Amino acid sequence: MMTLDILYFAWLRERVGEPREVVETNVETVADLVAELVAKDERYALAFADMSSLRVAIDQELTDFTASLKGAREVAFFPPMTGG
Amino acid sequence: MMTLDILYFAWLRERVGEPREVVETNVETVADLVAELVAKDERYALAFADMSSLRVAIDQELTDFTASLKGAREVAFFPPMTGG
Amino acid sequence: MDIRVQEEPFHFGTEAQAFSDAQDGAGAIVTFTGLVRDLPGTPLDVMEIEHYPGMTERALAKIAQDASKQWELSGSLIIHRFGAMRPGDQIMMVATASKHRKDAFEAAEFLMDFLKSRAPFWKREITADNTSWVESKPEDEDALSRWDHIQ
Amino acid sequence: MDIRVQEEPFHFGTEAQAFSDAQDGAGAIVTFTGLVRDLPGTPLDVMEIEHYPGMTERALAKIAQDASKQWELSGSLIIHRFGAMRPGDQIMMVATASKHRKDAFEAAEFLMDFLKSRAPFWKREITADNTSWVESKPEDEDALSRWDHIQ
Repeated sequence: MMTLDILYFAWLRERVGEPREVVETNVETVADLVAELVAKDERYALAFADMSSLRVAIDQELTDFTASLKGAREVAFFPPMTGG
Repeated sequence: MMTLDILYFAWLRERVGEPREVVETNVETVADLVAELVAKDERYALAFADMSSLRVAIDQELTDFTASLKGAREVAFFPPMTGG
Repeated sequence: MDIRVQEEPFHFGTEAQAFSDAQDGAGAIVTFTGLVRDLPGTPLDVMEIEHYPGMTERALAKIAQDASKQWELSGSLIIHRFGAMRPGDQIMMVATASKHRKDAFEAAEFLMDFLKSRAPFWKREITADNTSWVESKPEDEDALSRWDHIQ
Repeated sequence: MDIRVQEEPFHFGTEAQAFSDAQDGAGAIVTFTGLVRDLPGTPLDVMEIEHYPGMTERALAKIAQDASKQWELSGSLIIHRFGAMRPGDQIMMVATASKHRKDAFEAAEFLMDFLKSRAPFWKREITADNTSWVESKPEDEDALSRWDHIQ
């Protein structure tokens, strides 16, 4: 089992209802983690309904949903960025 | 006969030896005017030796050596610009 | 390379002049500044920018490093605000300095293109009757492909 | 459209801020500043710029008008000095403002490309042992062809 800090930003944070949580999990990839969250509660199902419009970062580096969580400590989910 | 103000800039001004002069002429084009100047004095021959590296403006609008002088009041000769 | 992520306003003119003064041997300086625009229709009360502290600084430093590898820059600056702003306020600025104008221009455009869709900022527009997250534009993602050859 | 041809120095930061403050509804502001660079080898004492009074103002106004036709600009500024300058001094600046960053960037690059080789300025470099006119670069003429489609 590993302990992950999970962060949510922008409208994803609003749908999940909290900016940050700690989960214990033994899944292998980001996609597995999303599936586990979605199975847990309706809020996540709503938040992750359209994964094509979401981005993910592991330990503050952008990656994709097929990425392995091995060694990860912080996983962040968010919509496409709108800086500048 | 027409009266033209002729202006010279940068190294062309230095070779001709003056920034401005007034000439009376009845030539038709810029190229004819250059030929008339070159025939007049060695200084002009030196200044206009390489016409491919020169620019000309009639009444403060860039043009080329084939341009007609009809209606012209001011003709300026200079090397390629180096602004910015 | 100077990267600042901050809530407080910055003074564009002062920053632009300080950046220019700090350059030694540069012949060309380009700046870009992004301002909060009002909305068509209902006036915008507040533009609020959320960001991901920690990742933001890392992402901006990476973008600036990538620019320094590709172009001959004597300096670069990125300032980006978060929090609440009003129409006309300055959101962010970048500045680049180089011997050559082409390098300064290209590097500034590169910084902007990547900062738009690779730095973790999210804008929200708040009017009297609505609050909505700004959606990313397909053309912002498309703009990145212009730089494919240097990735 | 604000065009200034002047002998006296200008303050880049002050001009950049004033330009930004004067914009209404713009989301993007780009500035370019050209500085006198020192020479490799013998230090440059003075860079002297000669111009063609009258034609200079007309040529710059034409370039700025062409930019306004092509891009959606809420404002544009050109300041260009003539006379004697020293290394590090500001020679000139342009600024453009638009709703969109692409327009502001492209218009500023267009202004610079045309100003370089279509406005009647000539630079001369004076060192302790030499005085020479700066030669135009083939790449400056080449840069214009990028804009052929909008002429």
